[in-house]
Amino acid sequence: MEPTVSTPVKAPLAGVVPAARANGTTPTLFEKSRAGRRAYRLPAWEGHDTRPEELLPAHLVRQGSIGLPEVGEPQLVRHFIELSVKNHHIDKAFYPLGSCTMKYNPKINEDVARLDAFRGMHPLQDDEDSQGVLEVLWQLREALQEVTGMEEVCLLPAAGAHGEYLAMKMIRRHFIATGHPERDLVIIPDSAHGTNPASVRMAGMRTVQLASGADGLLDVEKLKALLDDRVAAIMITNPTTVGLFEARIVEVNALVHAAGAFVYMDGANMNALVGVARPGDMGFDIMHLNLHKTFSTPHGGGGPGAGPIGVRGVLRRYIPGPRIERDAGGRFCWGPAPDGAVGSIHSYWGNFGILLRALTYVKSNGSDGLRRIAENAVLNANYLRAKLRHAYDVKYERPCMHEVVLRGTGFRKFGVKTLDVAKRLMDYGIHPPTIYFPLIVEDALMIEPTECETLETLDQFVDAMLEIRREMEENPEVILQAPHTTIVRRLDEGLAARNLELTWGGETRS
Amino acid sequence: MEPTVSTPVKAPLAGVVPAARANGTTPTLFEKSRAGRRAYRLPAWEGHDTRPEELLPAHLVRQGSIGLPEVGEPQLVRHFIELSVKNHHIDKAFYPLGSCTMKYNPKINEDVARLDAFRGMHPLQDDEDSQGVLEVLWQLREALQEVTGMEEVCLLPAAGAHGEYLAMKMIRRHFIATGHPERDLVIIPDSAHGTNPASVRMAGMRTVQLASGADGLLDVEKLKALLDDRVAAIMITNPTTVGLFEARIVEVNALVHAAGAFVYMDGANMNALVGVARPGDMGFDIMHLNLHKTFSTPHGGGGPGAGPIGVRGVLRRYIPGPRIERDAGGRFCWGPAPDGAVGSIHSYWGNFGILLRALTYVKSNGSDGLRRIAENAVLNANYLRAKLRHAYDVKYERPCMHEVVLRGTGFRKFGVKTLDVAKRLMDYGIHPPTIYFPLIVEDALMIEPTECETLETLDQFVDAMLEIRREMEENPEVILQAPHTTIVRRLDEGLAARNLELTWGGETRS
Amino acid sequence: MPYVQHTAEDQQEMLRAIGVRRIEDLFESIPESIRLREPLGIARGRSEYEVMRDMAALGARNRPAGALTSFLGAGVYDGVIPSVVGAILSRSEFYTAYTPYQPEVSQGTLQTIFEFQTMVARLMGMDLANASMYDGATALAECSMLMTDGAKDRRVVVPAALHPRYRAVLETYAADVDLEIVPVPCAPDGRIDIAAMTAACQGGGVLVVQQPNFFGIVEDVVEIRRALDTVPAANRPELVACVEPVSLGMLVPPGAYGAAIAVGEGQSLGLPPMFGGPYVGLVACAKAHVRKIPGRLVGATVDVDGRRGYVLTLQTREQHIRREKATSNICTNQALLALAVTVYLSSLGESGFRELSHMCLVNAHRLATAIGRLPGYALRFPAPFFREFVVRCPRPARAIIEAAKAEGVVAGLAVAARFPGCFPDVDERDLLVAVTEKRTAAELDAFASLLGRLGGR
Amino acid sequence: MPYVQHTAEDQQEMLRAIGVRRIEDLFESIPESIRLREPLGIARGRSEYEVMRDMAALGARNRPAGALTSFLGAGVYDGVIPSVVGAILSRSEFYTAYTPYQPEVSQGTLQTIFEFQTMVARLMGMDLANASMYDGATALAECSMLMTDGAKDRRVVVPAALHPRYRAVLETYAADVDLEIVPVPCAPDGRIDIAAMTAACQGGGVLVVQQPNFFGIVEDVVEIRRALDTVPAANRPELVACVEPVSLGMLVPPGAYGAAIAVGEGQSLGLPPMFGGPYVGLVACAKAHVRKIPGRLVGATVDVDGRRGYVLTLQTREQHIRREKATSNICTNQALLALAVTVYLSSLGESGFRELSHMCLVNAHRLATAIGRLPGYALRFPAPFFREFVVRCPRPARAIIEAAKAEGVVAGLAVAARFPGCFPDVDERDLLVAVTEKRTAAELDAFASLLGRLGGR
Ligand SMILES: Cc1ncc(COP(=O)(O)O)c(C=O)c1O
Ligand SMILES: Cc1ncc(COP(=O)(O)O)c(C=O)c1O
Repeated sequence: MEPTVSTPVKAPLAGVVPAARANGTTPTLFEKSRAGRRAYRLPAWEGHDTRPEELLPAHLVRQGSIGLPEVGEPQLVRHFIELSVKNHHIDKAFYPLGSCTMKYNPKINEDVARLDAFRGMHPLQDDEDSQGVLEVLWQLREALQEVTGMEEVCLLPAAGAHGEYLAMKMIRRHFIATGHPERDLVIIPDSAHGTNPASVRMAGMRTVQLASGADGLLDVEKLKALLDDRVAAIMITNPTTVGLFEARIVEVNALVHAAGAFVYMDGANMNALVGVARPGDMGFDIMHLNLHKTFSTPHGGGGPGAGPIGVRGVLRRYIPGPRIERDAGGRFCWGPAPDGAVGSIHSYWGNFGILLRALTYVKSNGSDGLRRIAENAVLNANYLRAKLRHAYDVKYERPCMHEVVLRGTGFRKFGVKTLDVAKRLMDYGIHPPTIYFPLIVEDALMIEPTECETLETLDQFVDAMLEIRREMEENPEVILQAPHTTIVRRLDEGLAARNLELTWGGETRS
Repeated sequence: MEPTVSTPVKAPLAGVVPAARANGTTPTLFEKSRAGRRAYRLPAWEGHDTRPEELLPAHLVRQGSIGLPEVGEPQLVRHFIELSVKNHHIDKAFYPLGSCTMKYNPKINEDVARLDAFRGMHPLQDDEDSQGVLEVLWQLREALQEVTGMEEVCLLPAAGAHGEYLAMKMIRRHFIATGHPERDLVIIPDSAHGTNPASVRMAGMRTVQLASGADGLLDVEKLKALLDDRVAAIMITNPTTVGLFEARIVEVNALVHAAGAFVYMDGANMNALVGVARPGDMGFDIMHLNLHKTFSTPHGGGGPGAGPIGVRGVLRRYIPGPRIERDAGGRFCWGPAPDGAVGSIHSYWGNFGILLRALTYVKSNGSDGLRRIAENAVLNANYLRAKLRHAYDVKYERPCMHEVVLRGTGFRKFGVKTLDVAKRLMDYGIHPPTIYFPLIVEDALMIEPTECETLETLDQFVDAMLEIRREMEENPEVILQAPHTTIVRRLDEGLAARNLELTWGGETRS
Repeated sequence: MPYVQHTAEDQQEMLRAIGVRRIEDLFESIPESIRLREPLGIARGRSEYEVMRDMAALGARNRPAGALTSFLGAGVYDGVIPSVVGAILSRSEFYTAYTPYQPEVSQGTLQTIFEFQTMVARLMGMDLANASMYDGATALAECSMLMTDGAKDRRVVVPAALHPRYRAVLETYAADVDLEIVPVPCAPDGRIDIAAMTAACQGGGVLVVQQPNFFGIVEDVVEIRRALDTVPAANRPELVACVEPVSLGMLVPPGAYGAAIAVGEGQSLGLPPMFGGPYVGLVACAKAHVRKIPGRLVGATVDVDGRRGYVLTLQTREQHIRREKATSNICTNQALLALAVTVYLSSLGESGFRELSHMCLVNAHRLATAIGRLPGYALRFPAPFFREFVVRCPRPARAIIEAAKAEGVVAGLAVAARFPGCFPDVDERDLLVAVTEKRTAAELDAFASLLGRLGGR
Repeated sequence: MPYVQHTAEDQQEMLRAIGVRRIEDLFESIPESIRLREPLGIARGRSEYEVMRDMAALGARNRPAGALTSFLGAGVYDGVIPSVVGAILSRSEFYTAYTPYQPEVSQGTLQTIFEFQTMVARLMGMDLANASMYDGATALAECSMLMTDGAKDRRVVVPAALHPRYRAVLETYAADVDLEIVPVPCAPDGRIDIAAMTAACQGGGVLVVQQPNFFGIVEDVVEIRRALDTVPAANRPELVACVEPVSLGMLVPPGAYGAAIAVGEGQSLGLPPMFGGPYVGLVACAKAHVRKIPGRLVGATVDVDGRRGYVLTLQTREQHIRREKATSNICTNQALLALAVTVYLSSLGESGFRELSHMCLVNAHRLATAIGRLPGYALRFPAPFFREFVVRCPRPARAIIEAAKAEGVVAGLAVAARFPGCFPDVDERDLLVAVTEKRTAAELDAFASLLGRLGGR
């Protein structure tokens, strides 16, 4: 009994949407603020009449208002809920943002992270009171060592970039300690993520770009040409950001080792390999994982994540302390790092709440579940590739790994840019794929479905892309002016950079 | 820097909203079901191969499929989240549904209700293991006795109507036990809520309607005429459902007592009186409260609530057991009810999780906070009354209590019905007030703002009502065809009753 | 106060617009004599932090069975609750909305109720189901009242092994109204005495059959139907089945044995025990009785543009329209718990729900067999059972329970001690044991050996 | 597996569309030699119920300070967390979205970041703030690196009483790059030795001032500014203030004493201690330095229809565009924790936040005074403090801590034991005590008398 939609053919009524709501924007809390309002009430205390100046030097006591908003609790809740429903998110619909692995965030992970037994732990408590949290770190380290095939994992980095940075510091420390400070050059493939070169520079080393081959992979000949005694390392993303496995990786790693340099793996794309192949077995010396990608910890609107690194061989001694040790009796404690190790890069022991969720995810999946992640992530990506390769320009002809990259060149002739396709997808209720990355694919559209989507969702995405392809020919204007159904349309990024209004300017109405 | 909205004057583009999303409806989970899919995984167990027929008589073992949907967890979450955002709710915007007291539901109450220390308690555990839950019930009972001025509160009823029913059973039991079974008539004011007469009939008694006076209050003369030796009780809602206090209540109660009958108070409108006046002091014998109204426990899409009753005097002995007692040592235990008490009306001890939230609310407000609730609920209602009484027809000229009732007669001349005004308010992002209740006000519009709304929200509601009033004259069609901005518009209730499609008819696609 | 957001200025502005000087003036219609002049005799309000500490301290005085290895059932089961249930129920969109009176802005709640009605109806093997009742006991009581409404002499035939709390509520609803409860004894094996039942069923009204019954025993509902059909149609009572929903994964549903109405308690479908509530009463029935059953109903329809949508329907049965002629006085029901059941059944799905039921059946029989081998122990009733059974212990059940508690085990229910005088065939040695999907094989074996140890002394 | 939703049929249909027989075939580009043939050496997957039991069992092996009466601070504070924070953070709309690259479908996240930037800037008394850093320590380290970027000899003048964990991270970021850390000793009263500081500040670069410092002492930032301004402009280092945000309710903000950049740790603004993270690094600066600071920035703008909206801006500073010339490599940051801070500060509001700061100040001084009167006890440093202070005990701090733990009290931090060799003026008798708004008057008095009792033995 599926009723057909019959849009009544009547002259559109004037004033249908009341002016007050036409705008659709939400005033900031500062504009809603009213002096004297307040949501949270503090516990009772004595001493309200003790003036700060009685306890602090008067010239160091803050004068004047801070400008924080003053709202009641009901108004505060409505404000943030009204804002929240403006977001696209994984629990709303398809979010194929390439290289970000926007997979389902299991709800049990959130239940575990709400346990007071973990939330209430202070990082500087005695070891004897911290046995539970120490074992969480110990168990996750063991599991990630097994997944990566690396000898020792360090859970300190708060994100992938933070892990890259630590790895480069360790490599830098090694060459300085072994008398080769001149080895300060890191080879970066042109398809690498921007954090790679940025991390190298922050670690005080130089970068040199390595052009990829026509097949989208490392150009071994060009690599050989770059390998000299100034090279400290090469950072390889495998599978690459064009979604292809570096088939000659073993050979490449051997070459780099022969040249006296280390091989670093950007593990952001491990969703394609988990349970199928291990970086340790490929000869990588050091790598990072992104737990908010491969291990489902929530992306949180931009973070927090976690970027633990896996290390093999000589670089292990540079892993920052303190390290967790287990004594004969099974008791856990912090132990010092060997002398000369790189110092800490985090105020305490990393993003523990995220590591906690990752361990829960590992236990839920187990060895069998982890393998199935990679199998279905790759299956889904290749299914989209097969369904779209006729209507869109797929740069590389071989099966892909966990993501497929389309080229915008295919539809330039209709005057349509990749950005326009991205905006039009919003009208189909789908979050656009990553666009204009990797740089080596012209006007790239990077689609990563992850393993969690149903066949129906993949087909709906294919239908939308094919429909947009038809619109390019029959009604390109509808794409060029997209999106039409969102609350704001094509915001002026140039104006934002010129005005630089980074805070609410007006006074808080007090 | 509030930008003006300039709607581009261009010919509307065709096909702007993709067909797939134009419909806006969400298929049921049964239509999304795919055989073989499943979200939840059960703990490991042995004996999968033991056929049910080995442990049960074969003819009693279920054959064939049940027809439950088969979906994965990510799809299930997206389904319910997609449905959830179709709802209006208190944390979204103003919800002035008269007589329902749609006040803010504090988040601390939800945190307390999530504690495993309460969730894990089985109702039949020994008293010694139940000291915490028993004390919760004890403390709430004490507090509600103080709020109502009644001698003893029974926390058993699962909602207001359930409390009305228990009270009527207790009154019925009293008259039978004292040899007056013929006293089986209950006087019901014509402004009373439908649950009142329905509860009386379920308790095996008869009802007679008492017409309200022109002032919207009890007509004392008409009451006297009805009071005879067949009358068991009168059910009085105070403040009445037209939002006015029964000024002659003490006199009325005395009259009823003199006639040998009991006075029951429907306490649904206690939000106007809490901390200001107490039913016990007005001479009421027995009453109910609605914790999901006055005490902020969440309405849950229609429930659960709780309708504890307060009892004074001779009726106390009919309160169902078991009752909580505290021994000299402060230990709590269940004790029996006196013989002849009315039996239990709930499988266990009432909606404990709701009672738990109500106690948390009482502690947060305290005596000072509870009084401020009534003060500001009445202030807000009178403010709306003052702002709307010129544009709309307010039936009663005196200040109101916690709700104000408008009459639809005022705008009949524009061909606009109360239902149309309600539908138009949706376009302003506001949940319509209660309509066509109480029955004694023609085409009623019952507005209850509660104490939790800001002045700005009240002003926005006034602006919307005044704007709609203007539209009645300038553009009535926009009201008659409202709502325009909702996902469905004016559903065919007649078709629903004729088709009676109460379950998804199709096969679950397996 | 955090929830009242007015500043003093706001209040002044509003008093000016109303035309009164003080808020107190707005209460003038309340006679002086009954206006409170002192604050209520309740402590003053406190901060979130202080209130949470109080409530957590109250919680700490409990020893929840949920935190122990629990075999305590008797109608409330310590079942698994998928994380998605709490994730969906904690959305403001669901828990802060009210009854969907205005369909255009309540399609979320209305469609979840429509899906709930579909799942309950299919579970029960019936045509349709309502939106929820307070709990299983009131669902049974109200439906029994309604099915006998208007009959000359209103009779409800009730088996002896009906859950005592359900019997108490039914007796309360029947008291002081002309509704007669006709008890039917158990046969020696703990099942309904079908001959006595048939004899009692000659006067119309309703026959209540609880499946499984309070002892966990599976009644022979096919035999009961057969016996009932021997009664002349004019006098034949309608069958009201009162079922434990998880058993419906294994047992023939009420629709298969001619029940006019099927009721049940939905607590075992994803709700925490929470010391007795809020739970959710399930009501399903054949199409013929749709206008008789209590509670709200949601139906599908289309809007002016032909779009599919859902609305409350057949409201003419309900109190806000039919007032004293309504089928029930129910207004606020257990909607949010019905949503929890809907999410729970969707999460388990067809295969998961059947596996859950199968798992409980197999594990319960594994435990029963192990206990049956212990010296001094025996199954009290030889009849088939689903996941609950009565054990005749060598010592009073209370003693066994006390001793087991010391080892973190809640052994079950001492039926005679907890419900004195309700069951003639049960004495102080009888322990009602329930097995849910939480109990691991190790816990089952450990419990059997614990009973063995406790039996000896 | 619950999170992979494909049935076998789905997979077959997809393999057919791709044109391969088995999923294994899709991995052909991976050389045989490195393809795993055995499952990973990790236990097989388990159900939610079993995993939750495992994790809860791990939790039960902790003895969280949060459940005790805790005076342990040292940069991580046991503060109150309004219930609204969890209510908002648990919405899928916020926690399952990612960086708002596509503004039309991310206005919720973008506007909350804009409001976060406004609140942090106003708190710090600065022009603007970024969207968040990993934590306070990396915020300090990265900003110190950036402010000295391109300078001939990069110098960071660092006071002795800087938090040792912050110092460790700063030293790590400075190691193996040409960044020199110039230590400045404390004066006897525990504050910066301003003369030594001025001497060390003659070579440009950056001067770090932590307010309050690790001992809880309030530095005389006005005096520091004055001393700094005596240095010739060409050599004068930029001032980087590293603040504890709650102190900003009482103390003059960094903007008032000429800080170029203000950094801090946002944990004390509504985040649980959670064994060290995730926390949120705060960065605010004067308009002049906007292009230097690391991290994301959100700016206001309008859309094609003139509607106000928000977008990521100045992305040219960031790694995904400037690659090796970016101001920082940060991509994923601590966005959800920034949202928690935004909800926390809105919930307390202007008056609530200042009262919180005032309350901690007063309670800390009440406790310090009481301890000061105890025989054998004394405040180690006579300087003014905010809500944390060092107590010179009559016995080793470790012993005091052990004994207090037995009575459910976490007495504080044994500085010398926990950070050996970091602080010359501190020895094993010194106990760092922090007072948060959770500590009631009764707990403060009980703690003082407990110390009195423990001091005696
Ligand atoms: C290929 C690749 N490498 C590195 C990163 C940086 O990881 P993070 O954002 O966790 O710092 C990303 C993140 O998007 C990425 O996609
Ligand atoms: C005046 C009045 N009385 C009684 C009731 C019945 O209360 P409940 O819905 O809790 O059964 C209501 C509910 O809306 C009401 O408004």
